[in-house]
Amino acid sequence: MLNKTLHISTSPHIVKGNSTQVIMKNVVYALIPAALFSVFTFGLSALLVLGTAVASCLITEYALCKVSGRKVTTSDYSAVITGLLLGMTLPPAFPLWMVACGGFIAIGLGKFVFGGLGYNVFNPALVGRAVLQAAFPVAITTWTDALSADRFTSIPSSVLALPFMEPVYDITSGATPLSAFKFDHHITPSFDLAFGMIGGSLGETSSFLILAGGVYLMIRKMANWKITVSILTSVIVLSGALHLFNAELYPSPLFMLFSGGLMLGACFMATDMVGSPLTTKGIIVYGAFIGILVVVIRIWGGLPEGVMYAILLGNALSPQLDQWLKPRVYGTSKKKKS
Amino acid sequence: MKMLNIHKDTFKHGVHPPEYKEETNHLPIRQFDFAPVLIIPMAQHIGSPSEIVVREGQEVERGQLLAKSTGYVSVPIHAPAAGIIRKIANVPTISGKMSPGIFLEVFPFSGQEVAEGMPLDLETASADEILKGIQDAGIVGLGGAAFPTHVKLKVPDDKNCEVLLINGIECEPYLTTDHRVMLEQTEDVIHGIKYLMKATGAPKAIIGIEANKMDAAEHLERFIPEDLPIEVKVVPVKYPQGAEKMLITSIMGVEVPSGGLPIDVGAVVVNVATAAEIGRLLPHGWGIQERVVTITGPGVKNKGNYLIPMGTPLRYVLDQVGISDNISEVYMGGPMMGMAVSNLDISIVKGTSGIIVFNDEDVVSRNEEHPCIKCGACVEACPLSLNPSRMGLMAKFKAYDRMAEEQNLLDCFECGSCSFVCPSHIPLVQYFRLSKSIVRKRKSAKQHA
Amino acid sequence: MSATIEQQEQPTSNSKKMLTAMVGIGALCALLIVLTYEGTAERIAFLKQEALQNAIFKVLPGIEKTRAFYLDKEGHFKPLAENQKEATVVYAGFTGQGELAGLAIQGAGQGYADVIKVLYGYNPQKEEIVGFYVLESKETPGLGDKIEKDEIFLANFKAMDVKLNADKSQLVNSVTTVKSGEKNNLWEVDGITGATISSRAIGNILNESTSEMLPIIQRNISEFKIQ
Amino acid sequence: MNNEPLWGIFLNACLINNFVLAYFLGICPFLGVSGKVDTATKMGGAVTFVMLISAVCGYGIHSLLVMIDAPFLQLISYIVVIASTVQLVEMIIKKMSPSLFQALGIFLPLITTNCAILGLVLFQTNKGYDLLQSVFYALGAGAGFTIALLLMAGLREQMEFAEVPNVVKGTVLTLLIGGILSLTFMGFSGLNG
Amino acid sequence: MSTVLEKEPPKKKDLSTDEFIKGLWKENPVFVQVLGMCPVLAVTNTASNALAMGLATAFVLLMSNILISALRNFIPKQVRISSYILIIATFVTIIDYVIQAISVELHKSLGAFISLIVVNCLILSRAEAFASKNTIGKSIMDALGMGVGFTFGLLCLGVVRELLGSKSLFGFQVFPDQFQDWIVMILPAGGFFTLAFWLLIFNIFKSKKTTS
Ligand SMILES: Cc1cc2nc3c(=O)[nH]c(=O)nc-3n(C[C@H](O)[C@H](O)[C@H](O)COP(=O)(O)O)c2cc1C
Ligand SMILES: Cc1cc2nc3c(=O)[nH]c(=O)nc-3n(C[C@H](O)[C@H](O)[C@H](O)COP(=O)(O)O)c2cc1C
Ligand SMILES: Cc1cc2nc3c(=O)[nH]c(=O)nc-3n(C[C@H](O)[C@H](O)[C@H](O)COP(=O)(O)O)c2cc1C
Ligand SMILES: Cc1cc2nc3c(=O)[nH]c(=O)nc-3n(C[C@H](O)[C@H](O)[C@H](O)CO)c2cc1C
Ligand code: SF4
Ligand code: SF4
Ligand code: SF4
Ligand code: SF4
Ligand code: FES
Repeated sequence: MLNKTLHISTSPHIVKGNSTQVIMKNVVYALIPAALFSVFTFGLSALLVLGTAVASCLITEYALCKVSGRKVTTSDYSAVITGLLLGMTLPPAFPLWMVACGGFIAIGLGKFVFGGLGYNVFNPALVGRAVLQAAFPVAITTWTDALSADRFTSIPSSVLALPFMEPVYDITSGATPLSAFKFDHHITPSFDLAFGMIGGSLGETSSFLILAGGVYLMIRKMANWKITVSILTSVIVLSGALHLFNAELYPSPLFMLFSGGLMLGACFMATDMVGSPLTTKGIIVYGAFIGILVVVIRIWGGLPEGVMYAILLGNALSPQLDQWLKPRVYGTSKKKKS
Repeated sequence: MKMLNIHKDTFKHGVHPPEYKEETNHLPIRQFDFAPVLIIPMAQHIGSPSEIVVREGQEVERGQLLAKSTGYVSVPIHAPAAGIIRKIANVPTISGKMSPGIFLEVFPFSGQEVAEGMPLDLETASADEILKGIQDAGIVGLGGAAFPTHVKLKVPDDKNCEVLLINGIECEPYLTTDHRVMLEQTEDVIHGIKYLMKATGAPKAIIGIEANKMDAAEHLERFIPEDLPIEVKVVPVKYPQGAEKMLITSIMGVEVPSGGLPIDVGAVVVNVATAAEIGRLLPHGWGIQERVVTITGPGVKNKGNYLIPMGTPLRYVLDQVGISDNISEVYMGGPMMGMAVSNLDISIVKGTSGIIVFNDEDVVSRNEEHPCIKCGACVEACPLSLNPSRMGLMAKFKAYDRMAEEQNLLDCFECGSCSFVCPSHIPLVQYFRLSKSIVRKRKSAKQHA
Repeated sequence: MSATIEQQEQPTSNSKKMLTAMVGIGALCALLIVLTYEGTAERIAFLKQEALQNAIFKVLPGIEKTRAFYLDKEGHFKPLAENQKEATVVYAGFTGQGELAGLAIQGAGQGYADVIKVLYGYNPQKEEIVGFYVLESKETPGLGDKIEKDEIFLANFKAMDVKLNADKSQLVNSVTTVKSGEKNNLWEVDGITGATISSRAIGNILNESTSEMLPIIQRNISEFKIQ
Repeated sequence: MNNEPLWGIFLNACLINNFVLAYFLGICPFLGVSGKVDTATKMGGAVTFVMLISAVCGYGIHSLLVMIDAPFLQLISYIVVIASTVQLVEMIIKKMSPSLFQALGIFLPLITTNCAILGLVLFQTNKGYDLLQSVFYALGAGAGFTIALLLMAGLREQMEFAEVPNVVKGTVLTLLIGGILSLTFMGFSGLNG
Repeated sequence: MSTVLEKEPPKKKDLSTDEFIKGLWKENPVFVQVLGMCPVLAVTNTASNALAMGLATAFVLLMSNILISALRNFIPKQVRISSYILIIATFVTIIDYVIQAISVELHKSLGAFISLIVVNCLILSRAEAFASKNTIGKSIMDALGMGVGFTFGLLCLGVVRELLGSKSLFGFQVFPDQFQDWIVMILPAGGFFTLAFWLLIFNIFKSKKTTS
């Protein structure tokens, strides 16, 4: 019995629950209800956009790993998340060829050039979207109305535009609650906002389901609740103060919370730990920075929506935050910095 | 009876591993049988190994001196049993290095009475005499580090020991030796503390205990005479509260300076079992012969706390307690810091606080390693507020010197909290251990050059 | 010029050699520059003038002569002498018969990328904007730069209503930009889809400039004479 | 001639039309001196400082040139003035505060040929800013330059220990990060309007 | 295009041709030395801008190299940098006026970047590293090589950015009307990305060569 060869490992010999892969898998699960809902509100085109986004991310990841001779990492689910989230940030009538470009850019430029999973400094899905927005600003701000009657029977022709060709729109382009506010000072009723009977990106329309998915992740300790809470709090406080100051000019915090991509950003994108600071203090400042920037861009900026830019800037700021808010090492004096 | 002093303060960060203590914490200490042959390595403490003073074939009494200390940072070794020296040869130790050792064949029918030595009277002995007595008794830290206790107790002339901290924390999962010692060797503990206070000149002593051992805390509280300046403080359960720096912070609210020693903040920390051993041995002038070891883990049949003679081969121990068929790894020490055993021919030494046996399904080291996803869990865990995530990456890119310069690598005491929480299963502590040794080597190479 | 150069170098032992070198080079450079300047100045001035004239003729259809006026501190328009620089300048356009046919006015304001500068033609008799030209803009090519090229957008400014109220103190209807395709009134600017921000900026610039300038112009309309 | 509000000028130069990320001025230090947060901070400080002084001097020179009506000397006098101020500043700092000179010293000569400084003075002339506006423009541009440099330095320090593919390592990665940062700063557009 | 250049063997005998070739390829200011990046990124949103800027820079480079080389024994060491800057600024002012005289439109689209040639590190570095130490003949070849190399680099960027960003080349439409413009290419970010793209190609090419 005792002649058995023993294995040797180094301490610690016990580890805490969640592994990276399990976390990633659960993020996908948490996103599925909101994704399904977007298919319900926008029909086939939403399904196609989401599918293309995920597929292009996976294919890009596979191809780049192969080309560079690295271990193929498509099975760690992170590319699936990137694809899903990219898809969720796009409008339903977005041409599929552009979606595919976005997926390629998200993984290639957003992740691979930095060294792959864990090394990227910017949120890959948002890098993809930022490039798409800068490249095709018209397509990415052409919105379909929700719940159109023929959404399950026909596909907008723009979705199937030929690769590299300009899409032709046969849909009536709607406005998002935010652009309606920015350009026409029209406030969408809160009920519609919360339950998704509005125009917008796939992931803008179901704030409640997204929040539910986020809460699930936070309860399972797979996403850092401090980030989400810090963002939402700063949005509520700042927009609340402005609203109290002048309710005519500044919309209510409720409108701010449930319009646009704030929920998706706060629950799923700002919480991507890869681009966020490591320390608790850093995380709280990061969240507050994002929240404040969202309000500032939405209210005073030229663009109707600022969540994407706010999160990317937060990502860019993260290393600095980690440096500035570096905790004092035990037993050293404050002054000693490195 | 005094009110128990429940302390809310604790150190920053840290982790909460599952405790698994309920399997053994109610089991009284049982005497372990003598193995037919005891194998006693000379290198079982920090410092220079002891020098053998017996010959092959010589008969020895229990407690007789087998090896003498070879300097200030060294202690003697005494015979754990009456018997005959069969052989003197190199023996394996847990670190993998070989060490000179003594094979002692135990007399099967001996009464195993301990040979009387030079008793040390608490009332009359001077501080230096007590320190000498502690060294002569072969006492090293039983908390795990096996550092010669008398060295630690010697307060430098320019410093003052204001408080003696008795470490009854036992924060490692599974282990219950200190817990049982506090319950069952209470008198020895208190007696030992008296010696220690005299030796260090400390005006008071504080026994630190975690809240998961309230019975021990209450028991001690009841036992401590009113007129002794000994306090019991209960602190919240958190790993690695037992590390001396953390204990000092939890109880005294101060931090030991980086690179400094507890005495820099006026404290000396001694493990409770070490204290008990001092209290038990010094009045008789005995040398240390056995220690309490927790034997537990999913692979063990008769779990428990055993009083095991020094030098008992691990193979014999496991045979006696019975182990399951699919064992995979055996650890000496706790699961957070203990070392995996590669060779069952090593023996129980003074620093062995526990033996844990894991079956195939319990072993976690084969989890696949993923890249660091910067989740920050390790940063939130590190009790020293280091940045294990960054250091892990730096180690991967072999930037060892920068780890030391920019990230305070040398402060890391390898508690394993970071590895424990890492969802990507990165062997962070292993990296740091390696990096530290490389940095130290480079430093000494530079000094010599 | 050599004075400025000297201050840059500390005097050292062979400062005389350095001085001659620097003065020599300075003189050579000055010569080259002045020669080029003299050689090109006329043509550049001509090209610039031509560009401005072209713009004025574009925004004031049917005129034959132009003359620049500036607004002095008392709020009156005076003819602008050659090489005179003033803060507020308007260009009056005259028909062949020397009658005032319209005024070209500059306006500026923040666009999407940077400040947009425009020139628009105002017909004081009809109280309409009759022409529009973008002098300077860094708006995104393909999007914001439609304000310069888009035919439908430029059509907004063929006959835009900018009537003043009875006492000539303010506009009856302020110029506003509306969403593409929603223009119902002659004082509205029909926006451009995808360049809402730029087209709104144009509306704002015109609104601001007209509210400020038109009352003054109407009060002093008699001051615009061809000679 | 220009009535932009001061805060608008500052925001514009700092964020909306960031000198580095939107105007491509000072790209060389942006690529070259952004490896370490520490040096980036000092470089940013030095550039801001020189910008401020150059803006004031540039304003003076411009007024002078308008007075003597010699526009063709504009460029040559700007560059001479910038070069001399940098050297003057260097000398003064060396005398007054050797420690500051230690910190900024190596950067000052580099700044002489930094296009961000010359660009600032040229733009301020083009836009017709008055003295106070020029000062705010310089402060904004300097702050924007520092922010861009700092963000880049932080990100590059982070990328020191990453498995960046070999063909991307170095300038390519820095440029790509610069591109993404530039996209990100587009979010500020319109904030001053 | 690059492979063609690569295959051309440098002619050993004629030293001045060597000076010319090195600026084109081995020491290309854009792709190898990464010098003078500001104009590279800023004015290459169309091919014509890139060409104009490249030629303007080449002109200044050539003229200042000639003058500096001619005066190299006359200029004292201590004031050489100031003299170079003075000379460079002179030629920049000249080319600035010349471009204005050619077309106000072109001048407007190149904007302040013509003036900024003064501080282009490429020119100062050629003045300091080459013209101040070599004969006029060699300096001319050096300036021509560097100038053409720089213009070539700018064109590489300008062509890609204009093609993708506005489906045209030198203002002439190349892609069909329905082609979707990539507006990002003419934005600042596009400048960063395109330069990164070319450097990446260059790196891949180099690493292929070293491995094979
Ligand atoms: C991470 C870590 C955890 C520790 N935990 C304990 C503990 O729970 N109990 C203990 O007595 N010593 C613990 N120690 C050892 C103490 O730091 C200290 O060495 C010991 O209490 C001193 O007593 P000794 O010399 O008598 O063993 C730990 C050390 C480290 C580095
Ligand atoms: C070379 C060496 C010298 C030491 N000297 C002293 C000392 O003078 N005083 C003291 O209190 N502890 C001393 N120590 C003990 C350590 O501070 C520490 O208590 C010991 O390593 C075990 O603690 P740990 O288990 O918490 O790591 C020394 C340790 C070493 C390795
Ligand atoms: C790269 C980029 C460039 C843009 N350029 C302009 C522009 O020049 N002018 C403008 O009005 N809007 C510009 N926008 C803003 C968007 O097109 C904005 O969504 C649009 O103006 C809103 O108008 P819409 O409601 O008609 O779609 C730009 C956006 C991006 C991402
Ligand atoms: C809570 C959470 C949020 C995530 N959010 C994103 C995201 O917004 N965009 C993305 O590309 N990947 C996201 N991921 C996946 C993964 O972290 C990402 O692909 C890495 O950034 C790639 O290195 C997320 C993962 C987790 C656990
Ligand atoms: S081994 Fe564990 S129980 Fe023992 S001293 Fe260390 S941490 Fe405490
Ligand atoms: S092992 Fe070192 S780095 Fe890790 S948590 Fe413990 S002290 Fe910190
Ligand atoms: S716990 Fe592991 S994955 Fe998380 S930051 Fe630390 S090293 Fe990285
Ligand atoms: S000016 Fe300075 S920073 Fe820029 S390229 Fe030249 S040497 Fe480098
Ligand atoms: S900083 Fe070198 S050309 Fe601009």
